[in-house]
Amino acid sequence: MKVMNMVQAITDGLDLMLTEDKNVVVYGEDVGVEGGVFRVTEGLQVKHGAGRVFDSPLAESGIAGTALGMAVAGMRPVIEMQFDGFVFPAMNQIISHVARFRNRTRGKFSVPMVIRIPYGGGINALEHHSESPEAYFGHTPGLKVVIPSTPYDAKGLLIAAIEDPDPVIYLEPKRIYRAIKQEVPEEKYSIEIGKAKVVNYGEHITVVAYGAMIREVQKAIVLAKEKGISVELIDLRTIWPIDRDTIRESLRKTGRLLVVTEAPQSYGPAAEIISIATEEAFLSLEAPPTRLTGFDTVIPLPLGEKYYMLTPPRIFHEIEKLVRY
Amino acid sequence: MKVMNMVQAITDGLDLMLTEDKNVVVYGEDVGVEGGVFRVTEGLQVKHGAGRVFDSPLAESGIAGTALGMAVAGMRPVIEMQFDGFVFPAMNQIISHVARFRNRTRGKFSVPMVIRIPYGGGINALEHHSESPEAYFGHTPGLKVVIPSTPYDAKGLLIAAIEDPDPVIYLEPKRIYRAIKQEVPEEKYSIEIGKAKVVNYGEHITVVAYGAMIREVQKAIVLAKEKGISVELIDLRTIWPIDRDTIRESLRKTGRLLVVTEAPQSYGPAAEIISIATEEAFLSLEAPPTRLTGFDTVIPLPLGEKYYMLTPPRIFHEIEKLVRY
Amino acid sequence: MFDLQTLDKYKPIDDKMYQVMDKDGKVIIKNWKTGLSEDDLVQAYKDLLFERTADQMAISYQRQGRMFTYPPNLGQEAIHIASGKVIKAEDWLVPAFRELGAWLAKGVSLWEIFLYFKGHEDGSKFLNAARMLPVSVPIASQLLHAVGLAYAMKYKGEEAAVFGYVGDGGTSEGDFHEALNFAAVWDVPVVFVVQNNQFAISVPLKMQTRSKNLALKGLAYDVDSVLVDGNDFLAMHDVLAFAREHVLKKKRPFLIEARTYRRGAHTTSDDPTKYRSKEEEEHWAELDPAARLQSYLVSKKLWDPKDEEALIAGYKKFIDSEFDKAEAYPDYKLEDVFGFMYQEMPVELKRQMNNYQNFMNLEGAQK
Amino acid sequence: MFDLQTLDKYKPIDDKMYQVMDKDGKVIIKNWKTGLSEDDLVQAYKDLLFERTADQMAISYQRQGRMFTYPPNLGQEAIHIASGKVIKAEDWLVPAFRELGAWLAKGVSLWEIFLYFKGHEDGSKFLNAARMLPVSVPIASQLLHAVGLAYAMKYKGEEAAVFGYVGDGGTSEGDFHEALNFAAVWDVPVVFVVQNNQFAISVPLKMQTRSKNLALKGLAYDVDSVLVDGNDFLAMHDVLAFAREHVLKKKRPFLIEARTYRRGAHTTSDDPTKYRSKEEEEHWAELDPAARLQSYLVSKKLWDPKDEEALIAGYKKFIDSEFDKAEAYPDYKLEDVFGFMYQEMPVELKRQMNNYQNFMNLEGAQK
Ligand SMILES: Cc1ncc(C[n+]2csc(CCOP(=O)(O)OP(=O)(O)O)c2C)c(N)n1
Ligand SMILES: Cc1ncc(C[n+]2csc(CCOP(=O)(O)OP(=O)(O)O)c2C)c(N)n1
Ligand SMILES: [Mg+2]
Ligand SMILES: [Mg+2]
Repeated sequence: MKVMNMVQAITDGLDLMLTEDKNVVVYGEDVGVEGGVFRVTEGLQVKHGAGRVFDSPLAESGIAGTALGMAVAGMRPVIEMQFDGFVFPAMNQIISHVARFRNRTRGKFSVPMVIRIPYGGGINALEHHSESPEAYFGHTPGLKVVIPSTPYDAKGLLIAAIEDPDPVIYLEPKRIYRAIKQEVPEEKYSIEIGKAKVVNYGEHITVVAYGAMIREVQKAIVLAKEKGISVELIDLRTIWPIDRDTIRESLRKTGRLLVVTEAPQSYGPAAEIISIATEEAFLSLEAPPTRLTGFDTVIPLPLGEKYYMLTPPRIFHEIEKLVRY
Repeated sequence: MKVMNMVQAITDGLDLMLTEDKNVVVYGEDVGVEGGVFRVTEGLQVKHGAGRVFDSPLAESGIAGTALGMAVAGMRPVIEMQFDGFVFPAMNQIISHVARFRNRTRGKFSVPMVIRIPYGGGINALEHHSESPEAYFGHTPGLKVVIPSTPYDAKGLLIAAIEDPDPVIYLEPKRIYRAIKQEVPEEKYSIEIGKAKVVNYGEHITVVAYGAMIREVQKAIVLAKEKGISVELIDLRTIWPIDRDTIRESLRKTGRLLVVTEAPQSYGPAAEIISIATEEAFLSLEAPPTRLTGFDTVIPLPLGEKYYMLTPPRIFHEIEKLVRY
Repeated sequence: MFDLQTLDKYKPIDDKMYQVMDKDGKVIIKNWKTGLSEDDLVQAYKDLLFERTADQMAISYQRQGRMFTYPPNLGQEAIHIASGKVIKAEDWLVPAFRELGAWLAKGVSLWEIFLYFKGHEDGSKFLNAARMLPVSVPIASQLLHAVGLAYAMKYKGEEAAVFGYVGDGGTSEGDFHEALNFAAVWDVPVVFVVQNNQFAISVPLKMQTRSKNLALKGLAYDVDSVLVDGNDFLAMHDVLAFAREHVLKKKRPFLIEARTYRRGAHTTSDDPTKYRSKEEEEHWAELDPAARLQSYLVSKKLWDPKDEEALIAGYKKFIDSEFDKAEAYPDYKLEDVFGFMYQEMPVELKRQMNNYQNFMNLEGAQK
Repeated sequence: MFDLQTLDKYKPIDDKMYQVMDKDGKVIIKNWKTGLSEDDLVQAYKDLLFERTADQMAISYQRQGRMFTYPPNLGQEAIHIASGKVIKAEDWLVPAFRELGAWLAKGVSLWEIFLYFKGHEDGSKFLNAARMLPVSVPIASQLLHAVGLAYAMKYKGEEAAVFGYVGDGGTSEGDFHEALNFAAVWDVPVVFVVQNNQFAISVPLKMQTRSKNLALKGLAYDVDSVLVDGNDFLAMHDVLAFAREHVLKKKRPFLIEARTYRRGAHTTSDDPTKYRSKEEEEHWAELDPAARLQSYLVSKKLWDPKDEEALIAGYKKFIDSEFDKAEAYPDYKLEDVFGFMYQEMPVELKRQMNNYQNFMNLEGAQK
């Protein structure tokens, strides 16, 4: 075991997989000599060579499209989109090809590739550096989408993603890249894709969240506890496919649901989770399943971000409202 | 009044706006001499000149990005994406710029442009020619998204879209391009963006749909009637922003909701509508709000499409289940 | 034969086009020698006739309503047949959608192609063509896959080239640019073949680019390039064979503009009379690749046109039997919709499939 | 002066770079004449000093934690100042994000730029620069906007050019390609300026493209292009002035590669020592555009370096006062989040805003 933050845990996972499997390559903008703008790939080029960890030209469609070619030939590319807002030039490759190549060829060619994307707000960044695009991927058949909320999960999910025979979008909540330190095993382990985790057991209400929001909900849980409210917190970890069982079991117990996600509200991740709740546990629901999400606006530049970001008091406010419903 | 199908109604709307407003231009792949692969722009180049109705090079990002520039300079470009599956190369321009330019510049520059996209399945087409990408746009703050289901609405919504000061995604349900004929006024009229329409009044259940699904639901309503079930059908017409009032009023009366959309299920349009239902009318709901949608799969090639497409019997089946709940 | 000196002589910037024979099949290069045996040449012509016959029949199956939209190949076959002769088993073929003869040479069965255009994904399995990607509909996007494959070949130390196809219209897409650039920067063995058939559906080349020719686009990436007469089988074969050697030796990409003409419609849903003239069509009919190769073979006494009728009649029988195979293909099953999205079907897909199955069972019971 | 003959002499394919002065500010072209008056030249130098001072101060505000990420301009100012001298009020300026001096010349107030980099959208309103687009972060995407603007200028019959900026890294994006191609096919008056500062963050040019130079990428679109020393103010001005005339007269695009060097960090969060050598930095320091213009002016007796200190001191005062203005800017309000997404706020946004307002009122009440 070694104490790591999330960046270190991801680096460690990449290093481990590069060491273990010659088919793994890591590339993207500035991931080579520079080690990535967040230093996630730091040291990997020196250790594994410039044929395996390297810079690409500045073109995201190119990065995603070439990775598909490599994956089809049996390699396991792990590519980086430098920031959330820069994955959009790659959408055609991701939606039209990466997600579909296996189906199009009836399984003749599979696409074992991982697209790493640092994402989310709260870091006082320039425009396009604070987006939460996960719903676009969740809505795209053929992808799996995972989002860790701790260093431990980050490494375990990354290894699972790289070993997965199908393409995985791996979203990294950059706001908590260095915020949480945790004991992380140095050896190999993986976390099953598609399984949520109950992070906090409780009786009165279920909160479903993932990524950087987990920490914010945990802070809200402290506020709730003071008022005698006991909250069950589910960390989805995989947002497609969603672990319906864990949500259903929890709702049968609590009867109340709050979904907390940073992405814009309309057609967003929270709507999907609420629909699952009504499908799985309608008769258990004692209050309207509720979403607390980003606005249907562009995430504001740093001076306005405070309005957009979901804070523990806002989360608590919704929890209380629902429990008192 | 003149009897028109949807293609003719759209052509008519384009013609009218080209005539009325010199700032309107129409372009895209094959829209000039060819008149579009669906003949929607047929005759317009001859009538309005090749400076106003023209072909572009084969590049969707280019089409969308240049239109933004024109719109910023005060023009009103109406561009065509040849098929649903070919809008994806333009996603970066649409998400990062078209949707945001007004906000980025605090209203100094607005982007009055319309992106026309024939969409949806059921036409025995090649891959990428049968997609329902509307959720991607509904989830993108800064856009309005409209979808007509009749020739009359098609012309009225098109004119509203072209006159709107903000960017509008105008999705054309190509499956019913020529399926419905209707009296359409030859003069100018417009349909308010953001307002749904109750297409059928009923008591037992509310069905929410749009586009080509309206006609399928109408067929299911006939089946339901035979069984004594009275269905209220709401045609959203605008899928962002959604007309919450109309949905709420209907649910207060019926207490039951079925949402029918062709797009893949997860993170899809139906989830948004269900979330709105639980937000607006939770206490009225007497059965779980239910979605009948496309699968979380690629829409199959023609021989497999029958499984994917939502047929009147399937819609009726869900209606009956819900009413008997 | 095409070699480095020839490459130097046909600089795209000078807008020179490599041609071996004139429109009557007469060789116009002094001391020119082919790299093909006489048998190869005859076989190439037969293959061309086969492609042309299969293509015509595909169009008629479509007209009979037994197949959906289909993109005809008429006029562009020399490119395909030459590709087929050059591309080795270990090489990768990355198609756009209009290279029928090349696919067949790679090992694709005609019934698979028919099955695909009848609307079944199983037609993309290409059971006997391991290293061939499926048809790629989103224009130019496949070129990036070609570059990734080429990276993999180099990475694994395999002596295999990648051939990526695209149309003239496809050169306008951003992905064309990114593919050329990545290939050049990464030094990988990929041959880009632009079939410049003068149109992208209805849009003529002059509205697609102002560049004098498409080969010179290679300059922007420092990629060796050449413009070649795509209706001249001998020239096409020379250039493709050279390109394969070149990319493998240099571990560098190569760009070929094959100038040709789509003599038929864009697809079976298209009507070219709307956007082009009879004169133009006639001009290109005179440059037809089949006629030119035939004339060449006849002049070399390698071929007797009298044999063609019987040959084609035999082809037709075979093609019909392949079509029968496609028509007799097992029905599309519900599991075919869900079963290939992922290696292991996720619970969520099982749930959706079961829901539908339950509905079908119920319906069945009701009937 | 740069004219058609000069254009012909500096063919990108020959990898020739247009330069007017050597590294010591000595004019190296025989019989060369500038298009600028002596006053203009002196003013240009002052503008350059102003940009450089503002840039340095921006970095230090950022270090003090009073501004967020900022992209320094050091070393690239000749391009910006020359642009500022050439771009007319009726022209459009389409920035990437590293052209500070050009923005200022266009009428942007320094306090707006500070406000923007402090994190407020109001800093993009550019109250006194009607025809300037905001900073564009997604690399190369803005070039398509430039082409659309140029189409609009031509469509409306306005005698106005569009200037679109991009970096060397930006030439790799598909949008670069599409923009050049659309501009060429549509015959519109846009000048593309590639600031080739040798790096895209840490990625050196040789990993971005294999093309000998970036100007020759224009050939792929039949766009007239030239490579120019971007650290040579006189050369830059010549070329930009020519380009403006050229695109307006010909209604055709023009491509300029301005070869320069980013002497500072990519942004204030970057550490260039990780990826480049001291020698390289020193080499380029000797080619610094400010020093060269100064030497030229001194040699012409138009400038006395002794005056600089006082001048810069004055600039600093002004810049501080502009920064104060930005700091004193009214607080960001909730309505600022919602109020500009659409011309009229849709009900759905009002609902979301009201919900939040209710929460804030409640919170306020509780405190
Ligand atoms: C991204 C994308 N946009 C549009 C289309 C529709 N489309 C299909 S073929 C075609 C023209 C292709 O022209 P070209 O590349 O010259 O190939 P050709 O058909 O002439 O062989 C178009 C526009 C598509 N398939 N993909
Ligand atoms: C589409 C996109 N991808 C990635 C980034 C992140 N990024 C910001 S600046 C930059 C490098 C730009 O290099 P260049 O075009 O040479 O401009 P320079 O910074 O040197 O002025 C990158 C990769 C971005 N802003 N947009
Ligand atoms: Mg073509
Ligand atoms: Mg640069």
